Amino acid sequence: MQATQIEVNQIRKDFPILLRRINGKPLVYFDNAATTQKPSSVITSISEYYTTYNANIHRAVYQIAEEATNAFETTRDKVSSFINAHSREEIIFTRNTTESINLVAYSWGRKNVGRGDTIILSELEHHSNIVPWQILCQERGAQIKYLTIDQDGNLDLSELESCTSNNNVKLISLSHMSNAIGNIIPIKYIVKIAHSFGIPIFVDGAQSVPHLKTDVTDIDCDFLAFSGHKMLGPTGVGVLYAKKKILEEMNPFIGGGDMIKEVHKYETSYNDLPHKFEGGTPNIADVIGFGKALDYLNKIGIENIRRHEIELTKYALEEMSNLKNIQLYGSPDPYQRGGIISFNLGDIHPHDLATILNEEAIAIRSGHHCAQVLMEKLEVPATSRASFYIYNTIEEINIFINALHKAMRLFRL
Amino acid sequence: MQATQIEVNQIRKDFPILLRRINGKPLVYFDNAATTQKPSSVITSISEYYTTYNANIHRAVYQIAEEATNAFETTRDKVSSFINAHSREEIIFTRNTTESINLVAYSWGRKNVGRGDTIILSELEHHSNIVPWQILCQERGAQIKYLTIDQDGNLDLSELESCTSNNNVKLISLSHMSNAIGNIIPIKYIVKIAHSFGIPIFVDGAQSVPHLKTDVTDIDCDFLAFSGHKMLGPTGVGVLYAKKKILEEMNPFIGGGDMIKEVHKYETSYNDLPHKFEGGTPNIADVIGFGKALDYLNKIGIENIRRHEIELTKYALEEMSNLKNIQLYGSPDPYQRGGIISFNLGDIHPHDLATILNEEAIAIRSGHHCAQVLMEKLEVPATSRASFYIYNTIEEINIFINALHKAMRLFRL
Amino acid sequence: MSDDIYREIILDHYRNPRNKGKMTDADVVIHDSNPLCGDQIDIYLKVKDGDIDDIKFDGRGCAISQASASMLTEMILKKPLTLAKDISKEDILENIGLTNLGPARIKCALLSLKVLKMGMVKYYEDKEPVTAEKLEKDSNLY
Amino acid sequence: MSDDIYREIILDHYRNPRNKGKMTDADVVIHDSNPLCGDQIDIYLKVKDGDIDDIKFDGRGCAISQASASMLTEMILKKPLTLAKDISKEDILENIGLTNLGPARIKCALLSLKVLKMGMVKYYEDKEPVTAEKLEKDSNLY
Ligand SMILES: Cc1ncc(COP(=O)(O)O)c(C=O)c1O
Ligand SMILES: Cc1ncc(COP(=O)(O)O)c(C=O)c1O
Repeated sequence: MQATQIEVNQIRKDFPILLRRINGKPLVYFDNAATTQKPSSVITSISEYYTTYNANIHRAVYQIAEEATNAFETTRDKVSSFINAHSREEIIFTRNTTESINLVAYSWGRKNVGRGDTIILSELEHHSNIVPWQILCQERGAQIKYLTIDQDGNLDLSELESCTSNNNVKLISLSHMSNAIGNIIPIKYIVKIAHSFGIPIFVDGAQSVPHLKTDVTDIDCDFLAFSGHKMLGPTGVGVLYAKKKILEEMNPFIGGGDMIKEVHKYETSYNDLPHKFEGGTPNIADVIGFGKALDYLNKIGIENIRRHEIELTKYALEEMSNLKNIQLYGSPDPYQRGGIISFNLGDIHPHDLATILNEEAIAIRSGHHCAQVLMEKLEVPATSRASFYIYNTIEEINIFINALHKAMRLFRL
Repeated sequence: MQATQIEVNQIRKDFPILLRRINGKPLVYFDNAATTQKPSSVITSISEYYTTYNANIHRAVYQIAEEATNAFETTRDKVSSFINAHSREEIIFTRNTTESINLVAYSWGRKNVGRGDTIILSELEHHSNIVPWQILCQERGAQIKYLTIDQDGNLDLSELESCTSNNNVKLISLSHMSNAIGNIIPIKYIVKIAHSFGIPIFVDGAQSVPHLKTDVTDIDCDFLAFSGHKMLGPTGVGVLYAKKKILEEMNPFIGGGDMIKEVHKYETSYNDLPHKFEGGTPNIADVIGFGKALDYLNKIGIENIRRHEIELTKYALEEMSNLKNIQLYGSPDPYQRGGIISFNLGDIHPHDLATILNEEAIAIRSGHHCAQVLMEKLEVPATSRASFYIYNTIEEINIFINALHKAMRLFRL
Repeated sequence: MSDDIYREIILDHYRNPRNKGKMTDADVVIHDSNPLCGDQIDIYLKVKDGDIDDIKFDGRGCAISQASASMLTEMILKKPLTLAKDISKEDILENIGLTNLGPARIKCALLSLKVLKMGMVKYYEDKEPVTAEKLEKDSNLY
Repeated sequence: MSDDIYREIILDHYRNPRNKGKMTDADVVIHDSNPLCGDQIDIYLKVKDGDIDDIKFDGRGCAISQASASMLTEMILKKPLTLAKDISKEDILENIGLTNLGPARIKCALLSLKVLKMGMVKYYEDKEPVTAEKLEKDSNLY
């Protein structure tokens, strides 16, 4: 056993929901790509906030408001160092990845994308990284171009240069890790190419930031979005990172309290970064809770998390590939993907499979995973998806494999 | 004692933060217009969610996801009946009042407001009900007109007809209760006038919904926005109510997962109401918590809350008006205002007053209260503001009055 | 419980759906999908003297949605189109023998009924204005 | 503690601010406000041979921000403009005798220093490009 290895049994004790039983059996939670479970430290920090220092932040001088402001802003520092941003001013709190992408589509997009321009996405994208750009392009008479993928779900990088060398390309927006099939794209390489043509790049990090070391200074992306709830944090907190220079040039998005410097009847000056993009009372308690999630991840170490997930994924892929009638999607190489396994089992529809697995207390996701463009490409209406995190174990994968056998029996496969 | 009277001492036991001590003295929380404290039932419901059934909603078939979906959607039903909407489809969850207003400014505004058009606001508005319209008007070449107020902060209703009869008026957006000075406007009357000219009306209910019975069917407003955190709920949850017909005609705002029906590479169809306006993973835990806040308010009874606040306000206004050098803002009639008292004491700047009060463990707000247009009108840079809710008492007001005396001594007034 | 759900008859309708396919000369074609899970159903209707002379469904989805659509077509074929509005959720669930589905899976079972009801409304709105006799206002319509 | 904060000297500078008012022939005028509380400060500077020949401040705000601005003007008048960059937060807090302010009130105390530093930068940028001699790169600039 390596010194750095994850002590899963120790970790499991920090997640009270793992004591939950469904149909008398302990919950096996394999839907981590949708949202993760939360450690006690996160849950407690929220109660603690409400029971001892709940107050609206930024504009009050009394003590509990200062405590709240301080705790809230401390999370910003933690986020900034978690992704190695240059400055805390580059960290904007939103509700989720989706809002982060929309913020940029509205504020940056309306200013920089016009008739005839192109935005480049890929066939791997989540709906949240498609629809905002469709709306923008429709409004502006611009168009979307999709980088295509091969059989294994890998991006066809040969297209990249010819696509990006086009003068009209205004932005490339790509998911670092596919939430539907787990493939990881070579983001640093893509950023380099994009920048060589002067094109900014938006990274949808909803799946990558929770599972892969993400260093925005190293990657040099222009924008990065991710969701706290997918990395042990509470629901209701997202992050938008963007380079300071870009944020400074962007118009505000949500107008209202806290994002202004001075409001007059007919004109208004805006607050400094990052507040300019945070109008209205923020989700104070959950941002504070998200800070505790980052503490927890730092304690475990993101590289250790990655190593643990590769181990689980390797084992699961091996075991699953022995099943008759199984169709596995995505890269066969566990190092080229996250802990996300998408599959179909004979003609069992994923919803039916999920129902059968639920009786064994196994929570997997079934459906299009908000990636209908990818489903069209794979020529399936839906897949089943099991996705892992730090508290999952080899034993749980065994339970899962057994349940797949049961499903095959029920469907006479 | 009336049967319906509020049992404050009983209620106080439900709010754990009231056990907090500052400088050895029990917290007197008088900043309820900024955000309210939370009862144990709300705080517990959040922990309970994370410890027993945390899961992403709407798209999964396993049990905890169904439990989460069910709890989340139950809050929508509760909100719908709390404000007496026609249907649950008219209830959109946002982050806060600010986002609700921006949603309408973007989605409805971009479609319906053009060059030369007018939006009517009043001098009482919160920045969140000014800035989104300024941004819209700037983009569209439209303009804002402000209804003016008199000495006591009451709207000059004589202007209303002449303003609204103008053909170019596309929307009237008014705060039902001023957060800065507490004045309540005759919203039903205004809606009637507006509708007689065919103009839709947006009600900023951030202050009114927590404190006054609000019946959208009776008021007949077209839009209503409010924030859960100002009515015992967690931070991170806002509501937009709008008439179904209007919502149906509006374009989506935040594009992404959950708000779509089908996504294809180049075109997308949107989900049914209310989901069309809720892109991305929502703030699940806090929406569930907000449902518990509504249960709590319903148990107490909003009319009883109002009665209690009038009693406190009456007493506080009487005691305060005895102070030498005091300047009180807003209506002198406690029935014409909410439990919000804005004032200045001699030449003591509000921030200095708040600092002095903080030493007595009293939390009041000082500043412009996100209402700089109103401050300009009142010709003060800032005021001090004490605002009450169900757990506040006459004894706390006495402590507050004593602290005001201490401040006067310190400032040699 | 899943032994309960995935009985022989469901699997039979899933694997050998009745009245499945497209229709080129339909009087009404209606499409809908379940945005939450991606199930899709098209229903094609041929109407003669107010009766459903022919019905086909096409689509994709889970065993429950497909079997339920298949059974629904059998149930309604050659019956008056307006009968659609009288079919309740409970009728469907009983017909397919699934009365204890969770809320998410219930939507699968009911998608075809929803589409059929939309088809009925569309047919009458296309042909002639909806009249009280033809189509009483029914809160159960969707 | 508030006895500590609102000492006679603070109240005196608050009620009788030194160098308060406008200046019509200033070389630099700088305005800033504290968005969190609405305090506003304008600083007017008259510069001669690199020295602050005259300084005025105008604005509104709490006793702390106003007294601190008043004291700052006394501190810097007739001194080299570049001295502004060497004044630290701690210098200000010590000068006004308030070393234990909470984070919100610290901003009040430091607003005038921030404006003065902005004024220095603006002066040199307007007059001539910033050179290493005149204005060493200083991380403490704001
Ligand atoms: C009248 C009014 N409108 C809007 C708002 C903004 O509310 P939020 O900060 O929750 O978006 C407030 C809260 O301060 C308010 O009092
Ligand atoms: C790759 C990717 N992008 C975007 C999203 C949207 O995240 P959220 O729902 O938190 O906005 C997700 C989550 O499902 C995702 O996996």
